[in-house]
Amino acid sequence: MTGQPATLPLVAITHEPIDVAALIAAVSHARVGAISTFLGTVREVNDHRPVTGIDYEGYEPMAVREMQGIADELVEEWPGLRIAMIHRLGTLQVGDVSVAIACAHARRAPSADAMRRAIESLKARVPIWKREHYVDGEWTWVDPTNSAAPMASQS
Amino acid sequence: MTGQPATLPLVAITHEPIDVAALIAAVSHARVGAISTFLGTVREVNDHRPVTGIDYEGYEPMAVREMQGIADELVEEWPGLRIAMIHRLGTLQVGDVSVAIACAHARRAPSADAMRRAIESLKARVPIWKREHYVDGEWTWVDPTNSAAPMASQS
Amino acid sequence: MTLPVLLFASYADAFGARTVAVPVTMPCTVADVVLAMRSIPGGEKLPARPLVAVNHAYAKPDARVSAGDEVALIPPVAGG
Amino acid sequence: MTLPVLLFASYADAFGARTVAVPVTMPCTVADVVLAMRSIPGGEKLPARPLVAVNHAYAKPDARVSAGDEVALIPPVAGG
Repeated sequence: MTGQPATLPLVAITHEPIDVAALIAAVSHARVGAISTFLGTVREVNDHRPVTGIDYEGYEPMAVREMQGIADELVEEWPGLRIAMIHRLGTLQVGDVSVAIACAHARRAPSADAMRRAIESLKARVPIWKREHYVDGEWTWVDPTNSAAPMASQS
Repeated sequence: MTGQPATLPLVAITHEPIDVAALIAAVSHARVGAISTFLGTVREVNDHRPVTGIDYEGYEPMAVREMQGIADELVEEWPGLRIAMIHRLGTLQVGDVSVAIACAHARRAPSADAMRRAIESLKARVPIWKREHYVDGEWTWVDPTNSAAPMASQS
Repeated sequence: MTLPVLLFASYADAFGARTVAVPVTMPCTVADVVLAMRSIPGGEKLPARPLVAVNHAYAKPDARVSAGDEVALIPPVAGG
Repeated sequence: MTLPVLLFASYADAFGARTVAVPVTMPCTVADVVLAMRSIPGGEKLPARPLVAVNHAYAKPDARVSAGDEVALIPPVAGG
């Protein structure tokens, strides 16, 4: 932050609930005609198992660096793109927002395409992990590369 | 509304500022893992002409019916989709939100794809029109089918 | 009889009215309504095939129009 | 010397620690670090080619590791 309402790209890791309205406000601008926003939320069921909550863990300095890299790549592809992305860590409950991405542009196609690319890139390379807790007391570190047989699981 | 917080699909025309947070809340649910939101905002420049404001006019009962039709088609294509779409009419200033669409689903691809389809369909067939007012006092009914030479223009 | 046809945006400007009374013989088609509107002052500004809605739904040129139907001309839409 | 390597999530569980001291001869490569870790209790649970970060950036197996570098093993990511 340098005195303006928000320095963009805005990337952040937080341990508090995400303020979606503030994220949208950060990318809003008189030159913007479209704002596409993605919110990831904790579901009550994953892979048919009832989930009671999720612990998100991150390698914070690297996560911020990767998110910044993603944002820079998107701005390079779509000049004028205004992007904000924030990921929450810690223990989240069902319904909580874990990640929020807002992409604003003069036109809707770049806004929507950048938003989609941002969440796909974040899921592919930002060093964040989640441990799902189930109703039966078991928990698993989610491994998207091997969803049929989680790598680590214990009761 | 039938006693629940929101009956979905939620489609509406409003003459007041759009409450984006309420729209997102309407589609939120414990079974939802992804919420994609699109906001259309009034830009200060369109086709290189400085814009001072926009009057949105709609054929309201038909606009609601078309929006309902779009929502129903999207739910049919992506079962479980939770969708809310609202368009504002009246005189808007630069930066104001003219349309908001929120699409929630268990998974992010249907959420994002439905959001994109919703705004494209809305722009293609919902009977709403906009008259742009320019700095020089002129105004034009925007005609997306003929953006190089607007059909009606007068000072 | 005359059929009231709703007008919006640039079409309302063209006819200088939000509704125009169109002389038609019932029953008729959407195409008949549009044709009759071309003889009304402002009708010369209509495009070759303007969109028409009957009872809040887009209707094809050969769609039937009956007394009591709500008919509207739909200029190129520009929502969003 | 020993190089401290940061661990997270399932890898931290495998080694029972958030950091493990890995015996290596400097200078070495990322692959050397991973190989040395396989001899440490818990190392047998590592996949064939675990991702490694050096100074907060993904690094290839042949990337050089120097004293003072921040090295971390990166389990399959699952953000979002």
